[in-house]
Amino acid sequence: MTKQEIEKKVELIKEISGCDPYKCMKCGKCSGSCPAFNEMDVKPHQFASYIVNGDIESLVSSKSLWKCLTCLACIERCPRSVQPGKLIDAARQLVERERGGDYLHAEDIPELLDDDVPQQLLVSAYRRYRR
Amino acid sequence: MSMNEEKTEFRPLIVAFCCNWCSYAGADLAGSSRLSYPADVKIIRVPCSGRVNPMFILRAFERGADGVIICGCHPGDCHYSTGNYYARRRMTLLFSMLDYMGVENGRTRVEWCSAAEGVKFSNTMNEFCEKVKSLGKSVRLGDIRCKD
Amino acid sequence: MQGLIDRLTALLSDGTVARVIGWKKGDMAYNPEPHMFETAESLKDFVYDGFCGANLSKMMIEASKLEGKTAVCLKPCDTYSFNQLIREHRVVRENAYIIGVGCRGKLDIEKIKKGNKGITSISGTELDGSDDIKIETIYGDKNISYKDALLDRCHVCKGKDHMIFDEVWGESKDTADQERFAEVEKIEAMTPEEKFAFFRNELSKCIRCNACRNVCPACSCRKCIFDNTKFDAQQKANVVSFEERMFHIIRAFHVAGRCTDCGECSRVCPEGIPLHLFNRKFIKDIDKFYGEFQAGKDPEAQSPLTDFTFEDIEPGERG
Amino acid sequence: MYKIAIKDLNTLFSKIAEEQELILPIKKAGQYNFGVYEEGCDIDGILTNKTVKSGKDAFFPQFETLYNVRKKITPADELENGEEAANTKIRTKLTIEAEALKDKDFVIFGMRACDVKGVEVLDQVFLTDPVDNYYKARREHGIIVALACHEPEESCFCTVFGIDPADPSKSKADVATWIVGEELCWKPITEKGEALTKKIESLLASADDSAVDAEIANITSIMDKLPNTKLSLEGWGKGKTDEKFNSDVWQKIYTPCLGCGTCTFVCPTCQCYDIKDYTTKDGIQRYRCWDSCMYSDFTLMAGGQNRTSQVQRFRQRFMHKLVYFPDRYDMYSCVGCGRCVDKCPQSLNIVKVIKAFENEQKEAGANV
Amino acid sequence: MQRIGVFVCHCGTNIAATVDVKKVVELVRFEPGVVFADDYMYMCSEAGQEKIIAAIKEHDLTGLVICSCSPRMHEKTFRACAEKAGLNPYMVEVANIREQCSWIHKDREEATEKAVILARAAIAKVNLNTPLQEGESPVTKRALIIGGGIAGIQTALDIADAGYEVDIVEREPSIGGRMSQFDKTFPTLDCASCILTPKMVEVNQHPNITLYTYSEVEGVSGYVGNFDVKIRKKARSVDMSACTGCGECQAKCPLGKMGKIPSEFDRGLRTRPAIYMPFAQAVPAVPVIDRENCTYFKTGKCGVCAKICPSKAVNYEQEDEIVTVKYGAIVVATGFDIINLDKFGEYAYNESPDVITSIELERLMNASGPTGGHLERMSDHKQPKDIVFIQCVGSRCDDEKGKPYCSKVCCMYTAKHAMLIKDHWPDTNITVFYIDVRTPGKNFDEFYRRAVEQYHVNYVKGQVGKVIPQPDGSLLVQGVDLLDNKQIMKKTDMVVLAAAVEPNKGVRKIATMLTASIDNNDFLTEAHAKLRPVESPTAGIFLSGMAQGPKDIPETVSQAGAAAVKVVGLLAKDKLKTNPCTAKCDPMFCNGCSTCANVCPYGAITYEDQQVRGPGVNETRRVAVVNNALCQGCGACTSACPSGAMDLQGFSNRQITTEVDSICR
Repeated sequence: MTKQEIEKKVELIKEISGCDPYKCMKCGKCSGSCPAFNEMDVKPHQFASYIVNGDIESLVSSKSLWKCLTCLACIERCPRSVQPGKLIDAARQLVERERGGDYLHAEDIPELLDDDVPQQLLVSAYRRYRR
Repeated sequence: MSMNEEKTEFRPLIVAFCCNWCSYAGADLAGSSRLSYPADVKIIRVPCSGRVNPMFILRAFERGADGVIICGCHPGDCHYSTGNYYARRRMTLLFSMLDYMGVENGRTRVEWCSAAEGVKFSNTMNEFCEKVKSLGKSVRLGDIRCKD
Repeated sequence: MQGLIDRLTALLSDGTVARVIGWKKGDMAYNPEPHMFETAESLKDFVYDGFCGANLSKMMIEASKLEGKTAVCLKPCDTYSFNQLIREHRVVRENAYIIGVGCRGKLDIEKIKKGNKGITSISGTELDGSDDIKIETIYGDKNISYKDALLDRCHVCKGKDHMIFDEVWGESKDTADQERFAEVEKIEAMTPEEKFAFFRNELSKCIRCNACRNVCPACSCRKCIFDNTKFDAQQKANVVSFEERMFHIIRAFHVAGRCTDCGECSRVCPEGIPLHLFNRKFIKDIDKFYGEFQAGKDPEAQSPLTDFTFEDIEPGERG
Repeated sequence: MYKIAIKDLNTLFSKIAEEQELILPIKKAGQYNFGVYEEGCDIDGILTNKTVKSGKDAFFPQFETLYNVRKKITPADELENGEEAANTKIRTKLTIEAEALKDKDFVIFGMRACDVKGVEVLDQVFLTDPVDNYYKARREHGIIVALACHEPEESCFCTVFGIDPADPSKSKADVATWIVGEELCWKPITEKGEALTKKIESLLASADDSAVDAEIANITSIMDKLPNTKLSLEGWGKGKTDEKFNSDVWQKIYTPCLGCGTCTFVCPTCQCYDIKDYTTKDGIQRYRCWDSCMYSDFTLMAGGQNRTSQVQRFRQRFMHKLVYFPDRYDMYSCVGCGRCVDKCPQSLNIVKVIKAFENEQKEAGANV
Repeated sequence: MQRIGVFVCHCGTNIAATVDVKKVVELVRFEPGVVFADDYMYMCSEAGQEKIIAAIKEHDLTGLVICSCSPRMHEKTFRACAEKAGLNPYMVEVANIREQCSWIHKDREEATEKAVILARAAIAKVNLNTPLQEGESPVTKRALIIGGGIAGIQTALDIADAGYEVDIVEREPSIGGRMSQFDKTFPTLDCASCILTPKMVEVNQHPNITLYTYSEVEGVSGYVGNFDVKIRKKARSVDMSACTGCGECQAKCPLGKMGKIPSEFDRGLRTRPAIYMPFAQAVPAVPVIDRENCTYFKTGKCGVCAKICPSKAVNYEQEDEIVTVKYGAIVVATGFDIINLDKFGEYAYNESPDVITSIELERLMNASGPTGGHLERMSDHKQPKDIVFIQCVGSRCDDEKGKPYCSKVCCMYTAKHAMLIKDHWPDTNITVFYIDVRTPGKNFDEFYRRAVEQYHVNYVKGQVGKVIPQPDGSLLVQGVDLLDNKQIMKKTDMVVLAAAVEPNKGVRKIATMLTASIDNNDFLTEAHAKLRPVESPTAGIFLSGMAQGPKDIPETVSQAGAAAVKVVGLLAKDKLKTNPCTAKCDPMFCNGCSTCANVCPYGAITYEDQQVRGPGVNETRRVAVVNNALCQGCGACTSACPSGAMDLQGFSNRQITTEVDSICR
C-alpha cells in the first residue's frame, strides 16, 4: 500500500469508529477486560498502535479481526474513549467495504455456522452488512 | 494592473491591535532581535485583546485601513485570565460577518503571540502584509470622505 | 376577540392590573397601533387581528416603572423578547401580567398592497378567521390566502409556545414552512463580489431613520452608542458607502446573542431592507460555533458572547 | 400639449440625460426611490408607484457638504528667519474651501402634485431671508416635470390641502404630464419647461389639450372615494397655538411613537437639518444632514434642553405642520402625500392625530 | 486644549541611525495641541529628563509625548519625571519608535514616516488624556482561612507567627482534615498523626488564631483588603467553654452501642455515637451532637448525655449563630475528597466489602483505626494473604466517569502501603497493576524502587478489567500484563483501589461567593499558572493545598507557606494603591443589563440603584458600579457594553479611536 492509501484507510477507520487512536495511553484495561483475549494474535490494547503506526495490513489480516465478540466490555471500560472494540469493528467494515457488493446474505449463514465463529459476530454482522 | 504595479508599488495600511502583556512585548522582542517586517504595520497598544471593541476595527477600515490584525496572549495565558477568550468569540463572529458582507477574509486576522514569540510576530506580520497586499486597496469599507 | 376584551376588562376592573398594553383599532383596515389602555371603557377600541404584528414587549420597559401591574399581550415570539429583557434587568417580571395571545402568523401589509391599491376594507384576519382574507378596494375586490400574505418572519416561526405567560388566550399555530437559515445560506454561497453587491444594493436605500433600532427589543439602551457624543460614533448622516454599513454591522453585533430573531427590524424598515439577514447570520454562526442557542428561551441562560469555552474555534478557522 | 408612447419613455429619458442630469423614480431592491438616471436602471412601474422618499432630495439633499477646512503649513525653507521655525502660529494657516453651488441644470421627473407643493413649502423656508444659497442654486437649476396621479392610494389626502393631484399644471411644476392609455401627455408650463420641451421636441408628437380631460376627471372621482380626503382641518391653522399646545390629547396618543425618523425622512416638507463636522484625512469637513424632531438628540443643548420627552417631540412635529407653519407662512406644511401614513412602523400618523382631536372635540361637545 | 510637548529620542544611534529625528520634530510640531517639540541624544538620561522638566515648566505643558523605546521599558521613568515637574504621570504617552520602528526597518525614509505616524497617534491620544489618580483603600489586618486541613493549618500558623490575626473556618467538628486520617506519610514513613497533632494543638493555642469549627462561610462581600464574611457557626449542642472533653457523653450515648451511625472519619468502617468527636485527638476536643441522628432531637426523649455530663456542657437549645467578620485577605484551603466509585462497577466496590479505597486502607492500618491497626478483611475479619492494588481508578480518564488529570499522589502512597504491609506481614503477596509509575519528587523513585527491590512487590504493567467476587469469599481479578502480553486471572483476598482525587464538593459554592474562578474540574484557578501560582485572579484571594490542584503533603505545606507570605505581604500594607487605569461606568448611559458583570474576571462590577441626574433625566435606577480596588483594567467590560457606558480610563474608547484615526490619516 502507498502512504496515501494507508493514510486514507487510517482516516476511514477513525471516521467509522468515531474514535481517536492517539488518545490511547496504553493502560491495557481493554485487554484486561477482553473475554477473547487468548484467541487473539493482536491484542486489544495493540489495536490503537497498529492504526497509529499505519500497519493496517497486519491488522486486517490478523485473526483478531474476526475473534472480537463485540461484547463491548472494552468500549465500556476504556478510560480514554479510544474504545478498541470500535476500532476493530471499523477495521472489519473496511474489509467488508473493500469486498465490494459482496455482502453477507441470509442464506449464506448456515454455511458459516461453525464452532470457531462466535454467534454474536454473525448476528451483528448480519444486521450491519445486509443493508 | 501590471502596469500600475510597475509605476508605484501598492503599500497597504495595516492596523495591529496588540495586547500589552504578550503581543506588544512580542513585537518588542521582534524589534530587539532585529526581525524586520513591513513599516506598513502600525501597532496600537491595548491592555488586552478583550479590550478591542469591534467598532475600532470597523473604524480603521472606515478610515482607510486595508487590513486589521488583532494579537493577544495565547488562550489560557491571558494576563487577565479570560479576556482573549471573549475576544476570540467576538472576532470570530465579526470576521464572519465581514466575510458575509463581501469583505475579503484576508483583510482580518487574529493571532495569538506570546512575549517570547518575536519570530512568530515578525513572520505573522510579513505574511499578513503579503496577503493584504495581494488583495489590494480596500474599497469596500472605506468612507468616501476619507479618500485623498 | 370579544373573549379577550372581556378578560382584559375583568383584569382591569378587579384591580389585578392597572393598565393594559395591546392594540388599538386603526382608522384603516390594516393599521392598528400599539396602545396603553388605562380604563375598562377605552378597551372598546381594543383590537387583535392579523395586523397586530408589533412586538409589545419593549413597551414594558417604561410600563415596568409605573405603579401597579401592567397586562401585556404577547404573541409566542414576543415572549422570547420579554424573557431576554428580564435577563437584562430591563423589565420587572412582577410588574407584568402576561397574556399570551394566540397567533396564526401576522400579515404583511406591503405584500397585500402589492397590486391592491385603494384598500377600503380587509376582513377575515382575526385569529379565528378563515384561510382566505377578503380585500375590498376602490378599484375592485379580491381574495387572497392568509398564508400568502404572512410576514416573512412567520415562515420561520419559532413555534407556537409562549415562553413566559400568566395566562394564554387563543390558540397558536406554528407557521414555519421555510428553512430559517435558507436566505443566509444563499448569501453565504455567493462570491465576495456578489455579496458586496447584494448588501450595497440593499443598504444604499437606508435613510438612517433608526426605525429598526428604535423598534428592536434588544436595542433597549437608554441612549444608543450612535447617539452618544462621547464615543465619536454619533452620525446622523446616511452618507456614502461606509456609514450605513458601520451602523448596521455594529447594531447587529450589539444584539448578537441577545437577538431573538423577532423580525421587527425588517417589518418596520420603510425601505424594505431585509435587516434580519444580519441578525440571523450571527444566530447561525453562534449555533454553528458555540452550540444551538435561542435568546429568550431561558432567561437564565448565559449569552454566548459573555461566555466561552477553552476549545472555542479560532477566528481563522471558521471554515 | 405633446405626447409620447410610454414604451418609448426610456428613449426620452436617455435623451434628456444626454444634456443634463435626470433624476427620476428608480426601482432598486424592490423599492421606488428618486435617483439619478443611468443607462439600464430599472424604471419598471415608476409611473404608478409612490416613491418611499419624496423628491425633496433633489433640492435639499439628505447629506451635503458645506465647506472644508484645511491646515496649511509654511515649509521651513520659505521662512525669512530661523527663529520662526519653531513658532507654530506663524507657520500654520487655516483655509476654508466652500463647496461649489449647483451650476448646471437638471431635470427631476415624476414628482406628484403633492411633492411639488412640498417644494413650495421648502421655498418658504429656504428662499426667504436669510436665503439658503445651496438650496437656491438647486432650485434655480432644477426643472420639475410633474406627473398626475394615475392611481391614488388610500393613504392619499392631498385634496384636503387644496392640492389637485389630477392636474399638475396647476402646481409650480415646469412641465405637467399625464398617463393617458398607452401614452404620456406632456405639457410645458413655464419657460424652463418650454426650453426643456424644445430640446426633446423630436421625440414628441403634438396632442390636443383635451386629451387629458378624461384622466383628470377619472383621478378626481377616485380621490372622492378615498377615505382620508374627507378629513377636516377645522380647529387647526393660524392662531391655534395655545389651544392645541396645551391639549391633553397628545398625552393620550403619543405612547406608541418610537421616536424614529421615518415620518420625517419620507416627508416632502420636513426641512430641519443638523450641521456637523467630520475629520477627514487632511482637514475638517462641515456638512449638513437632515435631522428629525422625533429624535431624542434633536437640537439637544448641553443643559439637556430643548424637548426632553417623547410626547413633547411628538407634539412638536404635528404642531409645526399644522399650526406654527401656518402661523408664519400662511400655509400648512403638510401636503397629504400619505407617505408617513404608509411607513410609520407603529401605524401612527398625522391623519390619526387630526382625527383624535376631532373625536376629542366631538366628545367634549357631547359632554356639554 | 492640551499644551503638549513632544520629545524625540535619538537613543544614541539606535533610533537616529534609521529615523530622521530632526524631521520627526519638524513634522509633529504642527499637530493639534503641540506647543513644543525637541529632540535629544538620550531622553531617559538624567540630562534628558532635566530637559523635559525644564520644558514642562517653561511652556506650561499639560501633556507629554516621548518618542523613544518601548513603553514597557521607560514609561515608568518618564511618568516619574513628569510627576517631578508637577505633571500628572498619566498625562504621558510613549511612541515606540525603537523596537517597533527603527530596529526593524532599514529604509530611512520609510522608518521616519512611520515614526511620525506613531508620534501623531500618541499626540492624538494625549489630547484626550485626563489626569488619573491612584486610589487608596485601607487594609483590614486580619486573614480568613477556609478549611482546617494541613494546608489551612500551615497557612494560619505562618500568618499568625508573622503577627497578624487569623481565623480558620472548618466545616467539620475538628480541624485536621484528610491528613489526620492517614497512617504514615511517604517517602519518610513518618507517622501522620505525630507530625500533624502538634500543629493542631499549636493552632488551638496560638494567641493570633481563632478557630471556627463546625462552621461554614455563608456569604462574602467586599474586596481586597476589605472583605465582609458571614460565618455560620452551626449549633454544636455542647457549650465549648464548659466542656472538658472528658468523653463521658460519647461513651454513654445509647446510639453508640447500636452501631447504626457510620463514622465519617473512618469512612464508614466503624460506627459512632450521636454525640461524638470525630477522632480522639480532635481539636477542639469538644464533641458535637449529630442532630439528624440523635434520639433526643428526633423524639424529644433520651437526654442521657445532658444528664451524665459532669460539667453540664450539653445544651440542646443551642442555635446556629451567624457572625460577620472583616478580613483583609482570604485563603481557600478546602482540600479534596476522592471520587465516587459508583460508575466503576467493574471493580465491584459496591458489591464486595473486601474491595476498598486507599483511604479506607489508611484507616485499616492506623493504630487508632477501626481494627486497631490490624489489617483484616471487612467481610470475615481474616488477614488477607494476597492483595491487589489497582492504580488510576478514575484518574487520567477522559470520559464523564472519571477525571482527566493525574491524581499525583497515588503511585507514592501505593508503594507506601505495599511496603508497610510487607513490613508487618512479610508473607503477604502484593500485586500492583499500574499504567505508569510516576515518581517525580525528592527521594520518590528511590522509595518506589525499594518496594520492588527490597520488598518484592509485584508491579504489573497493565490494567484490571474486572473484579469478580467469588462464592468462596475470594476475589477473582481479571487483568493484563502488557509486557508479557498475557491476560492474568488471579484470585486474591483484597483489592485496593487508588481512586482519583477531586476538589472538595463545597468549593464551587465558595468560589462563587468569592468570585474566584474554578476550572473544568472545579480546581481553583491561579492568577498566573507560572508566576502567580498561589493567588486567585480575584485580588485578595489566595490558594493553598489540594483546592488548587493535586499535590502531596510537602508540596501542600510549601504552598501554604507561600500563600501565607502573600497574605502577610498584603496585610503589612496600611493602604493599597489601586491602578488608576480602571473601568468607569457613565450612569447616564448605563442600562443595568449585567453584560459587563458577566465578562468581568474579577467580580469588580456590582449593581446598585442610583439616582441618575442629567439633562432631562432624574430617576433612580439600576446601574453598574466598578470597584476600583478590584478592577485590574483589562477592558473586557468596555467592549461588551452595548451602550458604551463602560469605558476604560487611560485606554478610553475615544483615545483608541483617535489613535486609529491618526494612523489611518
